[in-house]
Amino acid sequence: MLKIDDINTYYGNIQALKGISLEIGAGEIICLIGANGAGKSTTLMSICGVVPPRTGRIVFEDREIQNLPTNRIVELGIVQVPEGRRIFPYLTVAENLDMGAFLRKDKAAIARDLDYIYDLFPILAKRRHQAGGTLSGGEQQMLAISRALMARPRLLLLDEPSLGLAPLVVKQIFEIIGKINRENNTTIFLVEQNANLALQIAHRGYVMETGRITLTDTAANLLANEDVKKAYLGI
Amino acid sequence: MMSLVEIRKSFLVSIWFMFLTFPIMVIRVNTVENIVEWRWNNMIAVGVGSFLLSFVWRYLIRRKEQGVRRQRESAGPRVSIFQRIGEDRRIFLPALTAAALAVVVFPFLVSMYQINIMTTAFMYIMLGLGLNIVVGVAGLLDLGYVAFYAVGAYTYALLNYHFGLNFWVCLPIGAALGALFGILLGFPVLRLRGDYLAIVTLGFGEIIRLILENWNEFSFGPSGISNIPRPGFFGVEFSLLAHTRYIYFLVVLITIFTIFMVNRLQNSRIGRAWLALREDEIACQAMGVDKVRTKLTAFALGATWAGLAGVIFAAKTTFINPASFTLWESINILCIVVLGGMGSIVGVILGALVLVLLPEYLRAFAEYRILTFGCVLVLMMVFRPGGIVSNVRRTYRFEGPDSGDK
Amino acid sequence: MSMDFGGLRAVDRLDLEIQQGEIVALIGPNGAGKTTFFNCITGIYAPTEGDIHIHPPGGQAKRINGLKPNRVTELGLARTFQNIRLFQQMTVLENVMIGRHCRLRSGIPGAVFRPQHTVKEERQAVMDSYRVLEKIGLERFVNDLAKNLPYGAQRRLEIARALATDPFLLLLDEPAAGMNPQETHALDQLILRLRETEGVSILLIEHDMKLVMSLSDRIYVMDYGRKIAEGTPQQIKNDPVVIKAYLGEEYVA
Amino acid sequence: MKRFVLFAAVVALVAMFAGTGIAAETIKLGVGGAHSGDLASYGLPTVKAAELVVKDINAKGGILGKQVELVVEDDVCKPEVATNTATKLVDQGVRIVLGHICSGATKAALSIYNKAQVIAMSPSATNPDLTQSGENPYFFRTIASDDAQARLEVDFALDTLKLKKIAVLHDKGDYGKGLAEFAKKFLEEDPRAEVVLYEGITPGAVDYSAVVQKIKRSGAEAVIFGGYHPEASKIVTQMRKKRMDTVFISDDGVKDDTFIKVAGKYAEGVYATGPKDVSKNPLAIAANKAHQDTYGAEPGAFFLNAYAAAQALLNAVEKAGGTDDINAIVNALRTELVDTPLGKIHFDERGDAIGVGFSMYQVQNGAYVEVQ
Amino acid sequence: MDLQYFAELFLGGLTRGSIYALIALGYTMVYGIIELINFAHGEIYMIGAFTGLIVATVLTFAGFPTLAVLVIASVAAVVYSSCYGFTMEKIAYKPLRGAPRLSALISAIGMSLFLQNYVLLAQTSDFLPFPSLVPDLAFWEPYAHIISSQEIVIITVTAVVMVLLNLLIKFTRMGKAMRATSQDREMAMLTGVDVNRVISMTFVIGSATAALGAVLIASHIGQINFYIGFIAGIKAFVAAVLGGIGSVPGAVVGALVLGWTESFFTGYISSDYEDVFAFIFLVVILIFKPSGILGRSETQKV
Repeated sequence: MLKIDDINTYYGNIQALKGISLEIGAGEIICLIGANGAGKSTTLMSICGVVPPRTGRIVFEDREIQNLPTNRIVELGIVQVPEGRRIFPYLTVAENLDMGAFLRKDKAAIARDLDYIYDLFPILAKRRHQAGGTLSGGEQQMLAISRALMARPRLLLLDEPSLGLAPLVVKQIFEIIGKINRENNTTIFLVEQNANLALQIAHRGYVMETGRITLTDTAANLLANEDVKKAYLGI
Repeated sequence: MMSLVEIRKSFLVSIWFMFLTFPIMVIRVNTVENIVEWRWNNMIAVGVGSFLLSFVWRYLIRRKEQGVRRQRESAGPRVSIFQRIGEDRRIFLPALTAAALAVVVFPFLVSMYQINIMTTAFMYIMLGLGLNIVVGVAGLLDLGYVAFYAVGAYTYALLNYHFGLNFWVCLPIGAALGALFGILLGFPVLRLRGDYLAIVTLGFGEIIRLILENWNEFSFGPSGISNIPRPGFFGVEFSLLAHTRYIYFLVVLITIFTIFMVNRLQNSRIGRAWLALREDEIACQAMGVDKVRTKLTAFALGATWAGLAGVIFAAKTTFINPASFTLWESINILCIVVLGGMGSIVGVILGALVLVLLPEYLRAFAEYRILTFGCVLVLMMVFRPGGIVSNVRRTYRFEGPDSGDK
Repeated sequence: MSMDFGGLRAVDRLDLEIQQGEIVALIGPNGAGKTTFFNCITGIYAPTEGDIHIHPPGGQAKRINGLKPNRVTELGLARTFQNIRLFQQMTVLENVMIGRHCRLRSGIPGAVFRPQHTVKEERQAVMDSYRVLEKIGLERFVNDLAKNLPYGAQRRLEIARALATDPFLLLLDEPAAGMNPQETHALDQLILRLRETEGVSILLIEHDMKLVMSLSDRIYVMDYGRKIAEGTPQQIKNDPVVIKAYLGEEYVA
Repeated sequence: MKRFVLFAAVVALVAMFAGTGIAAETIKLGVGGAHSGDLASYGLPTVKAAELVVKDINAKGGILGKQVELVVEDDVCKPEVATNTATKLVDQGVRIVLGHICSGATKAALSIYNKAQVIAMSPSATNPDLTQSGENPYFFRTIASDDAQARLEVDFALDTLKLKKIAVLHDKGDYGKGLAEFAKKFLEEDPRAEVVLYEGITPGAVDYSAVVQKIKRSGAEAVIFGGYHPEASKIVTQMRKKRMDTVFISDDGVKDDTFIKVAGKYAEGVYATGPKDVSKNPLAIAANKAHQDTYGAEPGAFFLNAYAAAQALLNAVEKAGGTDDINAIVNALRTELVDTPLGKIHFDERGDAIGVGFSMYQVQNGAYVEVQ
Repeated sequence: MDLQYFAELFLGGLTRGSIYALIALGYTMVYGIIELINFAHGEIYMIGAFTGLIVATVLTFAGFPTLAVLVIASVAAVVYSSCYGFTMEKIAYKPLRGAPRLSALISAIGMSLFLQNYVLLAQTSDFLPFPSLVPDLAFWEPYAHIISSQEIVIITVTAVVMVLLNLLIKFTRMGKAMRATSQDREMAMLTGVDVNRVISMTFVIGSATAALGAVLIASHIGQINFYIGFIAGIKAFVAAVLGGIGSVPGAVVGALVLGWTESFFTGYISSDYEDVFAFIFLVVILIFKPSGILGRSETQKV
């Protein structure tokens, strides 16, 4: 579905991505793990065109997208939930969800999706008129995921959905990620610090170190890999 | 590179600008005498000009992007030429000697007018360095800096007028009053950040100017104060030329003093606190830095130099009125700091020289001067937003646990 | 040392006490008011009600609410931030020297004239800062800009900077956030070592339960601004209220 | 590298301009004033006047066999620039200067001229201090000072119009406020008059309704305004729109055709002082015609004053036998009558022209007409 | 208490405030979206006035009826100012998106100087009379001294523009995109907003309001020159900050408060220190409410 071919991306004064190549098949949950600063978030930002790669190709369903502006990429169905949730703090919950559906025209379908979201996260329905900035961290993460879902993503990019959340909430979030993948057949590309949890729901995983992909395998194999265990699983 | 696409692009740009400038460039109306004048040749000029310039513009933008890339690809950060000069003593000392020699010999080689211009430039170096403390180092955007300049100038003018105090007595008083006003301004704006600070300082500058303009009994209002004596030298009577030279050297000395002071302040405990305050106010406070005191010191010290420069200004022009202390003057000084390179002493010096000398020598194009100046500001910021000398702050280098020296 | 505190919407009547040399953890769901609580202690916000008292070792007991952050720091409380707040454009050494700032005295005349004692003080400050960096294990970065440090090192630099203020109580706000297991483990060791060698008490907010459980002498649990539990790690792990509000079932062991 | 190029360019420029002008066998007439910027429209007519006079004289063989050379320098009406301008003129060997235009800039420039013993003659600087302070022995002007204008305005209001309650307004500027201060002083000295309002307005403001309401409430029968026409037309328009028929008396800064054009029908009946009408003077007619012929437009502000000043200066140089003896020139200016577009003039001890004065004009049917 | 006098000052302040508001709206919108003090906004206003004047004069010469002149001149002013705003953003601000805020400010100052002198050189430095486009209606006669038809038009237009802008921002797609962009530009991009277009549109809308204001105000005042933008711009900026920069209703409230402050201060005390008082008032407000009257109080997250 998405094929990244040898991209190099520069961030500030540093080359953040050094020849990254990876592939995501339709319906998969792919997990990208690695230390902080390894370039995981940059990879996502490069896919979305926020920090476009300087060289290399990104192909999404037979289409080169590395030179497209972000809004065109989103239109194609690649939607990201960025690190730190990035809720619009002064928009209400409903308006935030609305922003998720910014590029969609079909009002009826949007309304249906909204009902689905409120079904998935009843707490958001309860807070629908509250400003996004006043939600708790866990609620914000739910809202961020919901906002992305409102765009009807074909490929959902999730950046550190567990960051700074209480263990209980982390568990809920991961359950829902699995559910989204199963129920809507949404392809998910997951970047996680919490490698243990991430690999448990993912099909395949990539390991990243200082801007390079160093390892790729099925999730189960990665969970069993001694190096990975030592470096990322803390076992 | 002159592909068809490029030409088409430029052609469209040219059409766009011809459309854009059509009413203002082509038609001239005079509603007093009811004349309408059509100047079609201007349209052609705009069209051709923008067609050509759009190539240059695109080329420069491309080069800027590539330049960044080149810099990134080359190993390690690029060391600026000024930094190299500053660090290598073999270059630094001769360069400094040469500069010093030039400064000393200068007034004996050129005309009085040239000396005067140079004196003005040095005064702006002082002002720039002062404002640099506030804006460049402490990161407080001050748009009312000229108020302190006015305080200094009026201090000398009024003290001299009423009490006959001479220049040398007034110089420290002007500086002290500048500092005092800096603190006065500092107090109410402590809580404000960024643009709110900018508008309040702008207001402060205007308040001072308007008071000077309106309070006749105090400041003689808009007609100003004339016949302010030039600085004396143990009662020696000077010719005009000698006096001009004398003031020049005076200003040079005070400027060197300023550079010395500012340099030492920047590389001290206080300077460090200013930098930290600029980076992160809250973290700074949490680390035990007294925000109030640190900010006030920045305002006060910045204002001190303005006060000092103000006294010299009054003594140099011998006539002052509120019209010399408008917002544009503040903006001018701010431009020196930003154009030169915020936080860099060398940058400010170069910024002042460029901004004072360039318009002076651009007199040939008199009426296009400010137009050009505006252009330069925009282009400079677009293509080199860090200023002439960017990013050369000297950091404290730790050489090893035994030396503990820089 | 005792703290008594309350009245704020975000933090409601929270009593918390830290003994000399103790490591105490404060846990709870996001938005429970933990960071707000930190901000109140360190003077960034003023609590509307209640008292915060400190009793520094060998000093007088003092009520510190409403004091400015820098005064609080001078009295011996230092903190780190949840979202790293280093001085990005300054070097590692300079960052730590800012921490030393409140222990130095030289003023404008000192800066300008550089008399003997100022030079000595500066030299001492550099040395002290370097020693702190050695303790935290950051000495090899000494001349690097803070922004160029790896993430884990930035977290540790925050601690180094706080430590440079000579605190008797160190408040750490999610020090392990974003660290990998190895780094977290090193942090664990570091915090314990700091307690041993520096004799500081530590109050930390953390989500990493492994770290919290292994480090803390006592744990406070907050939810919706209230304290819902307090006790040793063992007690907390088995407290049904905490499990329901925060930990989730899998920690029941 | 780029920066070095820039720096080198600056150095080269410095070097290029460093050479001082070496006095040739000409008589140099300096012209200082605002020649660019927003006040250029006051300064440029002076340059043109000087050009015409010099062309005329040079065509007749110059003075004492020497050609006259113009040295024009811009001061944008800023004191701090004016000192530089003045030094530049002095540097180039100029001993007589036509200028400057604004009072502030003139004062600043005089500090240089006094010391360098250079004669300056302004066509437009009206600040009384310039001549009355007695500190500027080499300063002259071909325009009457502000106090004369204020005197005329006050006398006109009290004697001719027989008004009692008067509001005095000004634009807080050098010129306007100075004038208003004198008007106020004169009114207060006169038992017949009462100053019911004295106020400075903010120039450039978008609206003056509050001040206008205040005038109305003060019950003033007349407003004496010191300032320029943009503000005057706004105030007059707003007054008339508020259906107030208060008499409006103003100054030379308002006696401008733009004022009538802007205020339109509301300008009718407004009084303004201006230089004595010289439209019958054959020399004035000739000068205006020369301007029209050479530049293809009507002359601007202070053109005739500048024309007269240039003539007076050059005449004095001729009578003094050159520019070497400054006191001889001063003496000649004081004693020798010159025939100029302003009439036959010479100068008093303080430097004010004798025979130059103001008259009162009124807007009638869309034009200024001299009253009396 | 002289009630009529008070009423007159009140209405005077209202007119003045409305004038400030029309310019402040553009300031505040641009600031809200890219946090840039668009120093050149006043110049856009000035260019609007000049375009209006030029077009109106040419049309009058060509013998168009007054109403047509009014409409065409206003439209031309709005269109041209918008184009200038659009172009200015592309040249002077867009390349500076990632640069320090101060650089953008200096660039704006440079732009302001450039545009001022561009008009000065291409046109004139003198004041030019501006035709009165709104007739001084006679049927107001008994009340005409209190408020003129022109003033009523200005106040009405301001009110209408503010309401329209508010509706635009609250309910339209573009408005939503604007709000999202102002809160988190990168996130807005990630939801599919074309941020460049949104920023351009903001400049266009802000410039259009300024131009509309320019035509009305110039016709009210009766004259323009190249420098009017600077003074008006500063006042509008003060108004925008006073009301809470970034907020549309805030700009109007701030402008009205400023207008009334000046009017009443002049009326009851003295216009000598009118501006001094206005600035002191601003300082006092900001000290007690550092983000302006209707501004969001931005507590920094620690």
